[in-house]
Amino acid sequence: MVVQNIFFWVLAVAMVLGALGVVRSKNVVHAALYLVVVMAGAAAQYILLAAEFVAWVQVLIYIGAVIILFLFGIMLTRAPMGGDTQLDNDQRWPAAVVSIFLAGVLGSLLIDAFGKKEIVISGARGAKLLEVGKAGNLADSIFTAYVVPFEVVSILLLAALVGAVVIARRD
Amino acid sequence: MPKFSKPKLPGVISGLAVTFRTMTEGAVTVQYPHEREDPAPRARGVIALKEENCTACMLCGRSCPDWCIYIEGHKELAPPRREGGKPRSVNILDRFDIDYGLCMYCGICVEVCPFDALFWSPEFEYSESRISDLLHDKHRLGEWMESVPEPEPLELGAVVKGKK
Amino acid sequence: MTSTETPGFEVDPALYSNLAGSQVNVELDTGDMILNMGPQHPATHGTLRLVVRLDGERVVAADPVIGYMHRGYEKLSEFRTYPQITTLINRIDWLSSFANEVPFVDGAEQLMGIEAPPRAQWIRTILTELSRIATIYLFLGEMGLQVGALTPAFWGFRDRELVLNLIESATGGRFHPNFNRIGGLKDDLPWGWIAECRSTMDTILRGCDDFEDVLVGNEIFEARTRGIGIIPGELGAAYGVSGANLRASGVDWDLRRDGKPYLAYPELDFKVWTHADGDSFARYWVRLQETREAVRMVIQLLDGLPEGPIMAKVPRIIKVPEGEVWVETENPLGQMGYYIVSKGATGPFRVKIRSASFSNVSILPWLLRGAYVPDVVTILASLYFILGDIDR
Amino acid sequence: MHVLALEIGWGTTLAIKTLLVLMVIPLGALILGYTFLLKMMSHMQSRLGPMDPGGFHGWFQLVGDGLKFLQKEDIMPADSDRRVFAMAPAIVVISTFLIFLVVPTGPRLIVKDLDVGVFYALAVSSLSVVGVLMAGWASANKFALIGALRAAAQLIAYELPLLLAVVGVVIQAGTMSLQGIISAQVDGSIFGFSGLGNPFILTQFVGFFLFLIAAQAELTQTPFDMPVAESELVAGYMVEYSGFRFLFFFIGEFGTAFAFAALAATMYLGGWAIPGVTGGLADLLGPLVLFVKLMAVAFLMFWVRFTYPRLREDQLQAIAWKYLIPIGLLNIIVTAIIKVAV
Amino acid sequence: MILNQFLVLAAILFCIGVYGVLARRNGVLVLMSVELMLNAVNINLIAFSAYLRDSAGNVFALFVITIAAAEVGVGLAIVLLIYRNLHSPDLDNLEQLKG
Amino acid sequence: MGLVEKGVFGKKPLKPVTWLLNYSRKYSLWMFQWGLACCAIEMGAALASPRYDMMRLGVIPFPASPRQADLVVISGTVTDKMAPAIRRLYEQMPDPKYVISMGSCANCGGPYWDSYSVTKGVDQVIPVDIYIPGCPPRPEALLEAVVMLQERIQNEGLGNDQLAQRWRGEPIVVDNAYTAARA
Amino acid sequence: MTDYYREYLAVAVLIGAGLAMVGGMLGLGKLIRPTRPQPQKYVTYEAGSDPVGGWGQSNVRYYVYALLFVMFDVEAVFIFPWAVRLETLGVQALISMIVFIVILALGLVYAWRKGVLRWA
Ligand code: SF4
Ligand code: SF4
Ligand code: SF4
Repeated sequence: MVVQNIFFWVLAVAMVLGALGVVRSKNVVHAALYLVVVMAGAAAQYILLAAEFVAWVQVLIYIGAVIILFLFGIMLTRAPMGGDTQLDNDQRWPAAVVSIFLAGVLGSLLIDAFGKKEIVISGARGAKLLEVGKAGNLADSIFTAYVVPFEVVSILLLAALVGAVVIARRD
Repeated sequence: MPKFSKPKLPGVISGLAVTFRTMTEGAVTVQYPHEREDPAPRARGVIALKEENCTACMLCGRSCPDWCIYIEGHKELAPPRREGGKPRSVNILDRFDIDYGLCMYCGICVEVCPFDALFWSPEFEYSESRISDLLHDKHRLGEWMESVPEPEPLELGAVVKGKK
Repeated sequence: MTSTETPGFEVDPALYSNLAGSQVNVELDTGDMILNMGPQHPATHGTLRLVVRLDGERVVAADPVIGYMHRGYEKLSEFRTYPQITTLINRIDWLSSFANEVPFVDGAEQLMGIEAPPRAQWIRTILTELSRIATIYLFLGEMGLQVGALTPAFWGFRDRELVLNLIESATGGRFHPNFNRIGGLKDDLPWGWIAECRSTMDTILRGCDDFEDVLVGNEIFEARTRGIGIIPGELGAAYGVSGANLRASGVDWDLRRDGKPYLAYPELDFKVWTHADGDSFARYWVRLQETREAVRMVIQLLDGLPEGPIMAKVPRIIKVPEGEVWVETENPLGQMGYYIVSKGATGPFRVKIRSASFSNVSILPWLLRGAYVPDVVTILASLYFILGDIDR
Repeated sequence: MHVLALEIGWGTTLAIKTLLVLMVIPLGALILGYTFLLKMMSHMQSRLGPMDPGGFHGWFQLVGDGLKFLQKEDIMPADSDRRVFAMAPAIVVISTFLIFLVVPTGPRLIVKDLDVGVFYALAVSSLSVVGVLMAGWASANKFALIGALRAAAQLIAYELPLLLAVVGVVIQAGTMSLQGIISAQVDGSIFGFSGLGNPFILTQFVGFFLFLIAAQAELTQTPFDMPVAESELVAGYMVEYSGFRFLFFFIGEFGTAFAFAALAATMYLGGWAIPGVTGGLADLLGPLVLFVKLMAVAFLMFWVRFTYPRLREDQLQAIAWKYLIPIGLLNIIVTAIIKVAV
Repeated sequence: MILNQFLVLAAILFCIGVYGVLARRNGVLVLMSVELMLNAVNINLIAFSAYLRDSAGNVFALFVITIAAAEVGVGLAIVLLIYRNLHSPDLDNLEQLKG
Repeated sequence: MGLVEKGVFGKKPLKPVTWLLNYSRKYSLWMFQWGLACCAIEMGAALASPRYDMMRLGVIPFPASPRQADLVVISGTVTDKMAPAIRRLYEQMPDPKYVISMGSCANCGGPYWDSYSVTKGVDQVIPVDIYIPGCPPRPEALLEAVVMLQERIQNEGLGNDQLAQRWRGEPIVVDNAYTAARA
Repeated sequence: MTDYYREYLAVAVLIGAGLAMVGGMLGLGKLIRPTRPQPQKYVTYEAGSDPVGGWGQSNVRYYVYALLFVMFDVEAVFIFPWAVRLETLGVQALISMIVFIVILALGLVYAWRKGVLRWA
């Protein structure tokens, strides 16, 4: 499936550049916008992987909500127009070394772990794969296998909400 | 505590009703360039000059709050009315300009003129793209004369004076 | 005299401190932000400039910068003759021009000891009330516009046109009539004017009902205006606020009734509307009622219009004998007064103009403290000032 | 897909459909803007609205505006953030474009009938918030910033009622695909009577009104037009935009109005379907039917817009959180219970 | 498409995220970097889910997204708190809060 | 760089193109709402009063910000304190832009010709296309002025020079030929 | 499978088309429109007076709104699949979802009580 691969690589490059933008940008708001690029790219990747519903959830939650949250947060903490040099601390190089090293390790591990395993997207198995991503199936497995985590999530959200409200309001 | 004139269904509804009614009632627009309604006869649109009445006495010019009337005249000897009489001296009007760029349309000049040489015309269509053209000379002012309406009759109970 | 001296108001200085102070609480110390509203700003109808310090959406301090429309009336008046001033002062409060002429001419007449004939007085009263209607009617729509309802504004203009037609067909000027003469009027009413006036009055009344349906009755409008920009009666009076703005704060004070009698008002029976709340809604409501009241007055006046001349005997060249006089009237926007000093020349020696809006906006800094940006607009609109009336 | 009985490859079809969408959006914006914003408003104010442009009742007005904005200078304020400033309108417009992907105008007249249809539509429509914030921040203008923040806060606050309202429909139809929803309405029956199917407005009227109100807010129309409230923050987040970039916001706004009206018509009024018409005929009539229903919905929206004053920021939030969302949740639960019960 | 494309991409994103977390001092930016890492995780989950044809991966991706949202909420709230007290969103001068 | 100034490769564009472009600008005059004094109310009447309804002529009073405006009507007294703001707001409008000066005050000071605080005519600050006499001019007068302006826009030759000059915002020189002839 | 990919190819194409249109229009505009730099044309518009310094930023209130929104948005994410499959899943799913909703509603109630939804 060459077409999918083309798409993949385009997106992949875009995402990596976006990610670099996030960590290197001199301007907080720009960083947030680069993050949008990464998110959108990820969503597209999900679509390539037939995870239709999750992809749009990604768009709705991440781009539609989390980014907004970020932007609000930024504007609350004074987003200066133009550059702001105070964004990085003095441990850039160590950080860079660490992460590159990590990348190397992970990469090699993955390569020899999974070698050339294919994700089949054609024929009958492809059709089955298509089913996997459908909202319905997610519902099935959530409400059969994962009911407990589901409820736990709700509790967690509640906790987060309460906590955040308590922190954000000074009363 | 004030009370509203009529108790009513929730305002949000009645409001909608009113706007809808207005929509159905139709517009009251006068489509100006295509059709036009004439302003009231008394409207102070532009000043018209009846040149033959003007004796260049400068009264209007002097009482104009904006000093926007420019008058020049000279005396001439006119042949006497009766045979063998003395020749009279009459004032000839050389220049009578009103600067409508400056005029504040107060009407004082029209009132003070002792010889009924100035009249109000309700005309208003004389915009210009060069401000110098807003200075109307006596010919231009004379042209406005035909648009001067007759003074209207007065309302009941009014005491009709001599001068209009 | 200004309304501060009107009997019966002592000001409790505490009002300033705690009322204002209690309103401001800075939520998150994000530093203030300075916002320039005006000189060109749709909300300040005209060229008022408001420098607001905001915290979030909260006004910490507001500072009206006036003078963008200052034209130096008091100086100009010293170089003009009385008739010329009469036409100039039309343009102070340009919405109710006719009402501006009345007190001045009245003052000059008092100095000269002339009394305008009754018919003139009544016609003056009619035209004053008409200009009151024209002014307030505009407000009734404009206020809607400022809180976001487009449509009423257009209705405001629609019916106002009829009133302007009346004024024009009588005086010759839609805006600046210059109809008063010292000792009477320039001219009598044209034929058929009274009938037209009656029909117009009906239209106005219907329009008022429409406003009541669309705005006063509307829950959203109430939510936007109730409790917004409350002026306590005493404080308002202390600031010199007058007219409907003061009456909306429950102060029952109207020069047409309580002042030195002028024009035909003593013969009229009319109600002075007041409202207890003193908030924007009250101001709107009071003005709405005043419009209706004005219509009632006009009807009365039309019914009882006396016959007779409209001009008293006056010398051709008007020279006002030496003397000083203070005349004040209840204008659509509030108390308007002239202090005329004459040295016997054809023009006054000095004219001091007391215009309503100037005092009305002087309360803004106090009023706006702690308000939200959207409310700033509501408050500005509900105070209803005319720039020319502020800056002169 | 067959058009006039001749076979067209999917690629060509896609191209054609894309072009159609490209045309539909400005067109829709034009139609709504002209019919309601100019004409209907004027008449409600007992005026006439544009008459001269183009001769006949000013039909040319908005076209002219478009052409004019082409000729207007394009100003970027000196201390604006140029790239972001330039991108913002594009994002808004595109988020509008994407909605139309799933709006069906006939049994086969639809670009793509995604399985996650409604969800997708709402997801992409939520993108515009980012555009708005970008616009407001990049303008480096205080009016713009406040406007943008308000807009964002409002848009997100009212996105929830939108979602919740839709859930009711999804429960009833058992699918998120819009075609599925329509067929569910066509085949549906009210208490056994299936004469005209079951337009969900009958069973979901609560949802319908939630949707309308929320849509009104999403479109920043009165009474929810605080963000672009001219009379106080001069023009909200658009204040620094000139020329065509401004026009994009305009198109975005009215295009979205068009889209939401279409969604409402599809989900609650049965979309392109009219009882008894099927197959090719439906394909022919579909667009027309949808258009009529859509205009009806839009009329409601704009009628309210021209009548009401605008709410204040906090009141607007309060309405969303204290009334609409709880009601929406209740609506969901009730619908679900009924669905499971019967 | 082979599985590894996605896994390696995820790995790279993850490492960039790590770098961000280490190198950034502005709290908001640190949170963004964390988001990067979480996204990487999600890509992994989805990829495996596709590889094994099992919705579990998708479901967990959903859960992760949810948690991520919550985490950002609280995290930003904390940053705001810091900002409120120190008038700067930087995490380095947290020492000032000690003692 | 633009068709309107230079024409296509220095040549004038085709007639129909010119016509269409002019026609669209002619009927889409977004008017910058800016009231200064009494005249502003008459301007408001021309815009908002259903009796006149300027929108008929394609004058749209939407923009509250100069960035989207094509036309500004200086309606009323221009004080020396106001003049700089007027200049700035005019310059903040994107080209092509037009100015109508409404009322004696804006034309040349009007009733305040001898006032110490009033600018004697707005054309000392910004170039003016049409002067409307009156104090205040009737709303119809404003409509007439708009029609005049529209005719002018329709006849503008795109890509010709004196137009470019006008758009460069060079003030209109008042030629005294008329007054000279009289003296 | 290919159909599935084509659906999303359509999305991609649409985005591309959108961008193309935006770019095209602006390009066309660039051909036609004039550019006349004037001294103050690029000054930030602030109602005619000089822009005063100080960069504004929002109020924490907005942040809390956004927060609430995120939480409920997430909820919606779970509701939709549930809504699709409600029929087959039946009562058990219904109950667990109701519990879920109620728990989150508690959060809303809490925020309400804390007066987050009010100004000041
Ligand atoms: S109307 Fe008044 S200003 Fe005009 S010329 Fe006559 S006196 Fe002068
Ligand atoms: S117009 Fe009348 S007042 Fe003026 S100069 Fe002529 S005669 Fe005298
Ligand atoms: S020209 Fe007359 S009406 Fe117009 S602003 Fe000046 S004084 Fe007022």
